[in-house]
Amino acid sequence: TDLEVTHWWTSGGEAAAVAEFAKAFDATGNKWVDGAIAGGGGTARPVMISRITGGDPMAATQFNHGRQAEELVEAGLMLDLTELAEKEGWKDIVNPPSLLDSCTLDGKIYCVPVNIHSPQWLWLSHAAFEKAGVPVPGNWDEYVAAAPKLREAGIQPLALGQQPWQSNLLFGAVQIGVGGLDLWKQINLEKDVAAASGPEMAKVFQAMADARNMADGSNVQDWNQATNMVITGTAGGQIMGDWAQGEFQVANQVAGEDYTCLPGLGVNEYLSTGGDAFYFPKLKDPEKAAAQLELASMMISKEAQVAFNLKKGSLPIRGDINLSAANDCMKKGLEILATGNLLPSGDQVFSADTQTQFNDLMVEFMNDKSITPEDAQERYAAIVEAAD
Amino acid sequence: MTTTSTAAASQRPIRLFRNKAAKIAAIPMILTALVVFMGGTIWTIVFSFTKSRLLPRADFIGLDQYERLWSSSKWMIAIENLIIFGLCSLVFSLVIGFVLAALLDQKIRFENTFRTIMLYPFALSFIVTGLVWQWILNPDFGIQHVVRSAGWESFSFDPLNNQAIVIYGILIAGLWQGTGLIMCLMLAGLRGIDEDIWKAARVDGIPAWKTYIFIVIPMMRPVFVTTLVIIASGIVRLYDLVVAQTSGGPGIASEVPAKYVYDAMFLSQNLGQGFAGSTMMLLAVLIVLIPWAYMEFGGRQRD
Amino acid sequence: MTDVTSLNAPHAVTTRRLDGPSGAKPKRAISPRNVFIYGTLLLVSVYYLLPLYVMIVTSLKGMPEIRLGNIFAPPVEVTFEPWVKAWATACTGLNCDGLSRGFWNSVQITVPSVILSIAIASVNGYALANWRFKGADVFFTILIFGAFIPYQVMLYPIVILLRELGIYGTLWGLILVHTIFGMPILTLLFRNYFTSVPEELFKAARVDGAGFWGIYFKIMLPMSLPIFVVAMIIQITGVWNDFLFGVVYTKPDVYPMTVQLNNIVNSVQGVKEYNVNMAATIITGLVPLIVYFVSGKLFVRGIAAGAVKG
Amino acid sequence: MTSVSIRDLTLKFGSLEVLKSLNLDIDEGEFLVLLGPSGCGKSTLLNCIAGLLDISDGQIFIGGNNVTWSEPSERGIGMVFQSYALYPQMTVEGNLAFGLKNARMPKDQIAERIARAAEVLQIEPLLKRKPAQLSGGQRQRVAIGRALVRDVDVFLFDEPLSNLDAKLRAELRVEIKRLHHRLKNTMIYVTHDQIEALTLADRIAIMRNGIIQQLDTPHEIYNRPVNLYVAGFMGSPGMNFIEGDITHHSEAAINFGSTRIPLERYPFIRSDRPEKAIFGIRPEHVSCGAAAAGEPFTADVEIEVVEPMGADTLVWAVLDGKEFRFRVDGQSPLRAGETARIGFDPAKASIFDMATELRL
Amino acid sequence: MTSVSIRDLTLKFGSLEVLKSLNLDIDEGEFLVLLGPSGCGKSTLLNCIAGLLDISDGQIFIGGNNVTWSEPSERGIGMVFQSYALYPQMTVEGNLAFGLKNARMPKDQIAERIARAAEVLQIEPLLKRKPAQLSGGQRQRVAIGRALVRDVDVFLFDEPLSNLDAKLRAELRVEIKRLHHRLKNTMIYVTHDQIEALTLADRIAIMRNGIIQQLDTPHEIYNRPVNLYVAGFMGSPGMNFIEGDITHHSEAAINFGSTRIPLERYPFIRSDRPEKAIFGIRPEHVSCGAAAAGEPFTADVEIEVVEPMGADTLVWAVLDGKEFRFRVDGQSPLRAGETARIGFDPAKASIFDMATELRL
Ligand SMILES: Nc1ncnc2c1ncn2[C@@H]1O[C@H](COP(=O)(O)OP(=O)(O)OP(=O)(O)O)[C@@H](O)[C@H]1O
Ligand SMILES: Nc1ncnc2c1ncn2[C@@H]1O[C@H](COP(=O)(O)OP(=O)(O)OP(=O)(O)O)[C@@H](O)[C@H]1O
Ligand SMILES: [Mg+2]
Ligand SMILES: [Mg+2]
Repeated sequence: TDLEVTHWWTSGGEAAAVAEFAKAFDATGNKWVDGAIAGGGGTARPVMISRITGGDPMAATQFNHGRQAEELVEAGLMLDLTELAEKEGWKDIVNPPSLLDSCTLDGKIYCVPVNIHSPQWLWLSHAAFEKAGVPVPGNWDEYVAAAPKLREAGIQPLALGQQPWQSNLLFGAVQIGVGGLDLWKQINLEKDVAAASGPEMAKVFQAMADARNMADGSNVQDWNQATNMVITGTAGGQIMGDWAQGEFQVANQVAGEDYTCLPGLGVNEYLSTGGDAFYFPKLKDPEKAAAQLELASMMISKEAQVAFNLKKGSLPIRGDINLSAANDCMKKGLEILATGNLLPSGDQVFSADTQTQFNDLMVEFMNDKSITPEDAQERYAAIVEAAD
Repeated sequence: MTTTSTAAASQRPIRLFRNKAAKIAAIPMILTALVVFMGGTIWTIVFSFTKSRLLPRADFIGLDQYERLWSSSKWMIAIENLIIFGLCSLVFSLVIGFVLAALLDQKIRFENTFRTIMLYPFALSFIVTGLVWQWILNPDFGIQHVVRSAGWESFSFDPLNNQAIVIYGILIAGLWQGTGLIMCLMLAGLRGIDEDIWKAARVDGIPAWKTYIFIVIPMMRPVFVTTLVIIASGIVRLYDLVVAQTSGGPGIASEVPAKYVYDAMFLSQNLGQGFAGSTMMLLAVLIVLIPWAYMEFGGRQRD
Repeated sequence: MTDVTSLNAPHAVTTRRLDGPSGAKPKRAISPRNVFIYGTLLLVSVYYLLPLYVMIVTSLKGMPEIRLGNIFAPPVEVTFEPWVKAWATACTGLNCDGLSRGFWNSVQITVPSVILSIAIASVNGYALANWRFKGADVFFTILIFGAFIPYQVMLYPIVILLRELGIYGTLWGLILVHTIFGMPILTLLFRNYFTSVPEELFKAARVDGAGFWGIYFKIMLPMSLPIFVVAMIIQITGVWNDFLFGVVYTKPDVYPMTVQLNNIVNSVQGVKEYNVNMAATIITGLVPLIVYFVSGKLFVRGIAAGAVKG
Repeated sequence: MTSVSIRDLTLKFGSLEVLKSLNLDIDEGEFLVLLGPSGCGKSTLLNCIAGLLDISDGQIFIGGNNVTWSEPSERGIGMVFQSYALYPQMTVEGNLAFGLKNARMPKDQIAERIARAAEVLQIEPLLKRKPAQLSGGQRQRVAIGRALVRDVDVFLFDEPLSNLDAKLRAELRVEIKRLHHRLKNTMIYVTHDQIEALTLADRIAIMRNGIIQQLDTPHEIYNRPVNLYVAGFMGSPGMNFIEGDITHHSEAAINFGSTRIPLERYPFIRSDRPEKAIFGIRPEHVSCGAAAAGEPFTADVEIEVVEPMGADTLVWAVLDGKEFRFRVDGQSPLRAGETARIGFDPAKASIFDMATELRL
Repeated sequence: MTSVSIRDLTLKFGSLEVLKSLNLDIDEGEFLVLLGPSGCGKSTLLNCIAGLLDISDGQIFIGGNNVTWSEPSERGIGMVFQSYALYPQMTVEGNLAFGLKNARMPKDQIAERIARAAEVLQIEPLLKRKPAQLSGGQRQRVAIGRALVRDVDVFLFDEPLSNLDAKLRAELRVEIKRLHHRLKNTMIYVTHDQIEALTLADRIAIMRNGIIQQLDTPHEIYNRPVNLYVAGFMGSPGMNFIEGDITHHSEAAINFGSTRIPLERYPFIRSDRPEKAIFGIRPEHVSCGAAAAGEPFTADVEIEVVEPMGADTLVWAVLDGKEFRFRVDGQSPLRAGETARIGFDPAKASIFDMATELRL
């Protein structure tokens, strides 16, 4: 049976990863009809939502799991996977379990998590630091200290793409790295406005101001263009999620040799575990519905998880697989995963609406030097207060 | 008279059924106008008072969405940008379009060639336009780079990466695409002006520029009105160009209302907020449109 | 009284050539006026042609050359590889057949959309101009209002509408959407054009017993070539270049070319392959461009006939 | 028998009442001309008869049938428009055939009708041409032909000659007249050219502001206008009007300045005599020089302007302080600044009540 | 003294030679009318004089100065256009003042000029109105006023009356004539209406295909046309033309059918006698009925159509197989189908060589 799958994975590493899924699914005798839409979630999501509400849905679609698809589920437009999940015992194999929780509404499971993404990584280029004549930093503070040297050497200290979510991702990493776990929990989980406007948070915003200075002059749009600057050594570093790994891999670079990755900015080694999940809109054709279940089952299968995540550079959602092929960075991630230093992702704790507000605030802050850290903090606190 | 007394007066037909075919033929238009445009608009307005998130839900919360809209700095920037872009593109489109049309109207050689050159960008999509100009204005490859590598090191022209002037960078591309059509409209208008007016002005010894400003332009009012409608509708809809060129950046410096609405609806998954934004935009459109409709239909019946 | 013969024989006075200027006023090719006019036009032409030039030049260069050189420099080594890649092998997700698979989809979408929207809009314009019934102006005003509504705003209501009509996701749904959104401006054009057709012609046809459709097909249509060309150009451009509706209201197997273009342009594999992007851009824009170049003259004529009257 | 009857026809455009409760009966075979200044409602009336405008009130009968609400094509009318309104993309033949095809007439019959009309109008060689390839006069004939083939009872003409130059106009005028003699259809003809009206009409209806002022033969209208308006409207150069007082001492007379025009020869149609009246006399009814001597009234005038018009000369003069025009022969030796003796017969004059402007 | 002189003027549009080596001298204060059919180059000539077209060859003098290359505004001319070409968004006053303001004339002087022109043209009450609020005749006057205020030597009129209706045309014609009497400027007036030409002109230049056919007084042109073209062009209804053979047996005569018109009274201007000639006689030079008896030539004609035109009646008849028109009094009792006796004096006729079409 032909199943149409929409997603916005179109960069090199992403596409290679998707190809693994497709291969595996085609091997089951079905056919993966690829519906890639480039331009990120902003371009793709309206298509997905329109098609689902328009009554002509695709068979499976990517969402960041979390609250993005909540209402579609509530509206009864999504296929209930509970039966399959129980049969295959997803509860036992999915690690961390919060991933499956995000797919659960009223005790029913509606999505298949396929990977774990953690955004709090700092990627550093060995070549760049060599050129500037400073050792590769081991944490955020060293990095900030090295920035002027990088600039002198004509190297962009920090690469940052223009898209709003990248600025917010940077903020998230700085928040956990500089602010620490407690502060993070108070704000993100308890929505504590006092904490958001407190002195601890002020430090975070000071660090953001540092980052702003370091990112000054970075003109690229897309995240992987920024990553490419790190790969080619024209930028010292980038704060980006673990998916950047895929780009290094495509460029044949070796972790520890050509580049260094520092989870949690090398300060507080916590990772939040968001990720991508697939949802399966309800289809009328029973044959297709059966195939949808096959697809879901395939995605969570061991082989597919290994193949997919190796290509994508993300972590698998199963604790029970052995990623011996994983590289240095991935192993770091797996270690943290094993120690349980985990946080829920932004998509899980805040609604898309609030997330967008954060995006806007951060991108504005990162691009407009006239906004003081204090102003930004005040506005940040206001968004936290209004968050639902 | 024989006729009056004998012939049975034929019945006056029911009004609704006069010109039946015309009315039937107009049904698609009527449906579109009523169902799509009116219906869609009303639906939008109604749901702008709700708390709709991903899906429209009749969960009324009064004016909350509007309060948030107007307290959002992104919206304010979007409005500001729209005003700047709108005014500039209105003025420049009209001025450039008119000047070009006036130049082409001088009985010049190669008129066709020049006209085609100016008009062809109109055939391209905003995506393409945005892309090309993003590329040309890119400080690392484009004009700035070229000038600098030619020796002028301090030269700086990077509108797309400079918050303060990013909207003008978009304007450059917008004008590139749109002025050709305006030029065509103006040219058609100029050609419609009575030759004798020009002759009269020459006999009166009035220089050409004065003739244009004091006589010809005032005579071209209908053309300007049509042109204004076309330009204005383009301005309100400005979206693709921004997305293709800057995605609203740097920061949020080049946000525009249509993008705000789109983002609110599909990125933030906050339909209510998006609808509130749309409603404000529609309101602005009405303010532009009502005077036009009045001029079009109010003043005279048919000429 | 003048001597009659004087008209045929040269007059005594007229043979005498008086002093002063005589004959055609001397015109220098390089007068300040001409320098100004042609200078300005050439300058402006550079502005208009620059992007096209950059597109073409870039699309013929290899990536290394692009990275090093200047975007305005002509290619040192002309390569058509970017074109081939853009057309045939550029990847989107898993599909690596470039723009080619979108091309026929675009044709399939454009042709019926253009035909249907022009058919409906021309009938509307005709009904509005010649058969003014009560309330027609009201509907027309609403229609014009529709010209201002940003497409994004209507995305949702249209989804609902198409769903209720049961044509969501079909080619017909998309065609309908294009028809709806093309209607305001096209109707305006047609209405203005038909208004400028002498009313007597219409009356004569009525006396001759032609009805609504008879007049439309036999009288109005045959004399509306210029405005049809304008409408066609506008609509072909609009539909062909559309991305949003194409992607939202259809399925991957009928995605238009612009979707592939967007995918090629927005799928960054490491560095942006500007040459491929530019080639893809040109290829995508080729159809409307050709339409323009071929029928540009009629376009201006049609604009003059249809758009200018207020 | 009446061919066209109009009863209490009222037509409004919005709040503007263009035709006001208008009544008109036209006999079969009659040539009726509607004459009036621009904007008086002539075309509107014609369009109402043709069914091209929906009337606001009243009834229209054609050939005895009430056609008030019939379609234009069902009324048995043919119409010729000022701009001819030929279908530009069809050949002449196509133009002629269009109405017949619409009526689903068999092909051979259509061909026959076209052949007959073409013969009558002498446009056989033109049948394959398009309108753009025809001269003004030829177009005009085709336009008539289009009405002709349809074999209608009533022909409606809306200023069919006003787009032509003077020479052609004169020729076609005669042709239309000949056509009427031959066909004997009822014809309603709108014009604002009085020469056309006078030469063509069996009867003329003079309109003003949607009201018919006088409906009569050309001769009556020209010589015995019912009111001041009609008198002034007809005739070019226009009638001389002189305001004066009517006196009845021994005999009726009209006086102005020191001049007294005796009216005993004037055929009064009313018995009341208002004090103030307007005396009108046409320039061509005035004699000059030797011929003036024999007239019942003579006077001296000063000549202001002499307008030679080829066949005739129009003289603008002053009669006792009032402007006074008269027509003399084209070879006349009169010069501006001279004094001339003129005379006329008051029997040929028209006198109007100054208050009501009606003929006395 | 000549006011406007044109020497060997040639004008080409591309390869089309519209004016061919044209010479023309116009005296100061003269009223010259350019008359000719549409497209003969009248407007072109006027535009050349005004400097609105760049000539291809030749010279133009105005008031003794060579203005061949001067700007229109420097030539001392004022021009009135067919469409008036008033500036629609300015008031009448603005229209009049615009050219003066542009020449930086002091305000009070402008006001004075406007006041004077307004008085002459009687448009004082209209000064504050916009052109759209004026009637055709009023617009016309304003257009003249625009030329008037500039105090020019030469007025150029390009069919200034052809957009007006017949009545207004007749009135304004007289006004223009009066204006000329008062101002005594040189005026060059283009028209294709011969009545206008005859009434207004001191001299008429009849043009055809860019060549002046005859330049003479209205009287001469009307009565002694130099060629067939001029003869046919002037006069409405047009001259009757009859082809015939000239014989010289005892006395000169022209023969056609069984009719013989004696020509001994005809003032030949040439001595050669071609065999074939065209005999032309104007309809108004033909007498009918009793009056015919006294004429040197008489004949019987069959009447075909009678066109009453108010003051006169035009009769279309057949004379020995040829169409023959003549004019009778408006009250004439002639009916179609009757036979009438007509007569005329061949001295009033014009005879042309059939080959060269020149007057004999
Ligand atoms: N469609 C219309 N809407 C409103 N008023 C109209 C319309 N058509 C005509 N009129 C008005 O009706 C009046 C009569 O018009 P009509 O065309 O009948 O005049 P007419 O006598 O034919 O004039 P003309 O000699 O200029 O053709 C005019 O005042 C005109 O302005
Ligand atoms: N701009 C032009 N280009 C080419 N040919 C022209 C141009 N203007 C006029 N002509 C031609 O020159 C000839 C004379 O034109 P002109 O306007 O002088 O005629 P006219 O005597 O004024 O006619 P009308 O009485 O119709 O105004 C015509 O054959 C016309 O087609
Ligand atoms: Mg009319
Ligand atoms: Mg002319």
